Amino acid sequence: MQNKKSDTLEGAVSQIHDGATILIGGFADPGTPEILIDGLRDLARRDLTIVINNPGMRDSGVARLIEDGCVSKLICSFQWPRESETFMALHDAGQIGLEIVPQGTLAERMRTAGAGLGGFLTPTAVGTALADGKQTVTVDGTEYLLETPLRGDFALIKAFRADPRGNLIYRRTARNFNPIMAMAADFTIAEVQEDVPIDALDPEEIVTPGVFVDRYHVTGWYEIGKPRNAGSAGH
Amino acid sequence: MQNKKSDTLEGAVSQIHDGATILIGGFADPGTPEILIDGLRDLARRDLTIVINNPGMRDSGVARLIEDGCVSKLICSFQWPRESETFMALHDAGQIGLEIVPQGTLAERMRTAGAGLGGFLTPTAVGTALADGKQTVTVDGTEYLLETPLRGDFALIKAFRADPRGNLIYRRTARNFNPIMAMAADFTIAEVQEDVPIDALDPEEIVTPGVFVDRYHVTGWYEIGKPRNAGSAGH
Amino acid sequence: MSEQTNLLTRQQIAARAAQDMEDGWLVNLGIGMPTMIPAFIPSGCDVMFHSENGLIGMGPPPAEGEADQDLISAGKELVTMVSGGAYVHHTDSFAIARGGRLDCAVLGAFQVAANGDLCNWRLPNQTSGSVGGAMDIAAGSKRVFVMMTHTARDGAAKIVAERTYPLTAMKVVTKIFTDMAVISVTPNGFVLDEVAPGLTADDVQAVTDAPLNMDAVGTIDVAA
Amino acid sequence: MSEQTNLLTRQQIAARAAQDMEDGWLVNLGIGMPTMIPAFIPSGCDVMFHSENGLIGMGPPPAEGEADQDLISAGKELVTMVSGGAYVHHTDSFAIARGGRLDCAVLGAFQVAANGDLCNWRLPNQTSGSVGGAMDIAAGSKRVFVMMTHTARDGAAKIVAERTYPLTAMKVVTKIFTDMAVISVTPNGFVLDEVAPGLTADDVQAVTDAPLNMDAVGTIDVAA
Repeated sequence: MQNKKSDTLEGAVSQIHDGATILIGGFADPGTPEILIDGLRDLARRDLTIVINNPGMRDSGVARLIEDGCVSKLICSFQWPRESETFMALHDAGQIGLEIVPQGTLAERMRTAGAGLGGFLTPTAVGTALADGKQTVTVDGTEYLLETPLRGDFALIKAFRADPRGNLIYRRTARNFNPIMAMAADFTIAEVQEDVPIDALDPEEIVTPGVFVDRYHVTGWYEIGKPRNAGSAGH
Repeated sequence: MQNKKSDTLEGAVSQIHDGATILIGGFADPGTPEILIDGLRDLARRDLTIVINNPGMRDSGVARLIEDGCVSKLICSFQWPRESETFMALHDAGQIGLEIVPQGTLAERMRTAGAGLGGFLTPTAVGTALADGKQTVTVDGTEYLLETPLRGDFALIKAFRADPRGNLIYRRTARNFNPIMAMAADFTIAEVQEDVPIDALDPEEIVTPGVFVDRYHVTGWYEIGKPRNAGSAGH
Repeated sequence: MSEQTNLLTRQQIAARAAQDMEDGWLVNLGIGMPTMIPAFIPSGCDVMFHSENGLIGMGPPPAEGEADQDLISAGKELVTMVSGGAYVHHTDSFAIARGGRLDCAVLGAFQVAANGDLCNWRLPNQTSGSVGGAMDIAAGSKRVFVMMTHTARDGAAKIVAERTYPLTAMKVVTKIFTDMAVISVTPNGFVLDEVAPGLTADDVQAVTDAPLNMDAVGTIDVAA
Repeated sequence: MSEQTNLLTRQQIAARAAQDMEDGWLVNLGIGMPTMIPAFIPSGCDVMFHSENGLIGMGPPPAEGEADQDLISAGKELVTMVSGGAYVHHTDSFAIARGGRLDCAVLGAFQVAANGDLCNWRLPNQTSGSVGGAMDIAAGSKRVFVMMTHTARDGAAKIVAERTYPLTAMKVVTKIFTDMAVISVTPNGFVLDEVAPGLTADDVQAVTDAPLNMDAVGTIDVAA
């Protein structure tokens, strides 16, 4: 059996390259793979496109990634958190791109990529500023926007437990975008609180089958928003 | 709390009306709600549109529904089982309509309805006879078919366990179309092997949240393909 | 206009909106004032709350020492789950919202127009706003209730004949609960259903930039 | 053409196709001959089998008395699940198939054309056929292998320059395993990789209705 477990944080993320599009899981803090983001920061890649619902949470490494100048474009639904002065300054200076996507559309665009579909029609955002430049299609008298797939070169996700095949389960509202992003990337890297032996996960309970997971790194439990000293991130 | 449990089979299905579109779960035998189909047969409704992946399994009540003359149209992916002489005779006589849909497209069309979307673009069936009359859309140089939502007035599904809120879990490959059809119907009726008290299902394990289930009927375990004597079906 | 003291408190608005929640409903609550509604749902009225981040059956904040950092609301506050709840991922959560399974969404607003247009995601003078799940939820919910102060801080009307703010969703708002009134949005425009105790229909009309039908105006029950 | 006895048995075709399954692959097997492949995967080569009806990690038929009526293959036969498998619902199962997560699908065919067109769902003289999941799987899999007899029962060629049968999926077949040969489908048409022991390249060309590139023809290893 392939070994999807990476003992080091560096080994988990090292394939990420300059210019990559990276899907990062989480809704606010729960489910955000902060340790993997630490590892990504250590790589100091440039020109990254980051897809994340809430990019600017005060304590999140994504804010630090932006400060480090690693990010050339953000795709998100909540882009304007009060704390995100760095992002705002870069954006106002034209140094970082921004694509605002309604949250349900954001999730569905990634699922569409994962499901091998070419697009979908949604009633969300019809007639709004976020419909500008988008094709509309009328079906049975209702107007819809045609939305296109959103695929990642990589996904960084967070889960509760993994087995050696990379089958994953999540905890509570930390599930959120993670199973969808796992489907939607060419290479999916999970940080997990614990790993368990093969057959320890009930196949009926598995939320993300291992076919969607390329690598995982075990982090143990950590308190969200507290300083960490994990793996090579060392801060 | 609303009581979604129906103690009688008749009570579970009685709202189904002539002319209804009914999604019926199952892939081959597992997950096919044979007891509910028995109940539907007893209603002797007419002009039904039945959406089911494998409609003609020898031992299934759907074959009997067709023989009874209840069905005016079938939507399915496997319509041509060897045993289905009645269907073939009716079809050849122009007395029953048939829409063949690739299996993945069939599932996705129902999910699209359940998700409130207006359609999706799929590479499946491009250039084939099943693309006839369908709009094609080219995205990033790839040609796709535009497929539309498929919604049911009712869904008849089968699950393993239900709690009082109608939260459902399934067994093995009996899961198949059932969670999708539950999402895609105006009124979803589940037959379940067992019901359990509230909180007996782990919220992390629930596959179909009760918001998608309007009524359930407890059948106990039964052997697929064996004569049943369940509820009012009495055969 | 009557005395400022005749305006309802935030609690009173929430209590009034709670009266319109029906047994068996699944309801999504926007950030801010709407999150005060659950405390006013009478026991015996079974309303389940949906949170866009994949939580069906959102319960009250956790008791001291029982918080779980992985269990939060869409407003990013620590919450609990009620009996019979379930967790789903984000696309299933929005399938619920967009697919018409929400009996009601209660949202805040900057502007509501007479045709039901909802504006709540961006101010006109901002270059950008945080849209979150508002557009999906507003577009997909069976009913959209708005809960807000009747006027903006500068006194400008928020209930208007035609919107001037950036749109969130077209023709979706069905009812408005403010600190002055309860107003229904109908095919014929706004209908003033109830006014706060101590206020008159004319008081409400005076700070509303669209005609209100005043044929049958009651008084908001604040005793509940 | 050589003696009929030089044709490979179904088992031998399956054994040869199994040699092309790579460690770590996720593979979907069509109904019929392809389902014989798992028995020939060497231990130590970790191949997971996907069944369209929501089963990831399909295992062999159950031992006597251990069958579960809720655990079947796409071919409707009782099966088992291997360690580390998972169940998914139908849209997730087809998301896997359509979304490019299948490293390979092994399907039967009526016709394969030199451009990779696959015809396997309906005969030309039928008014209808059972399409099942064939179109989705063929369109979405990273590689499509065809496993079939080299010719139809009436001797007609199934490997052809251009298809005449109803299409299942355009330009998808990458390799063909028959009772006579192993043939790759390339941008320049068919390449004859291997012939069955006792057959010549010309034997194979004689019953193939499209030119075969014969620059480097080996012999199928049937000892494995």
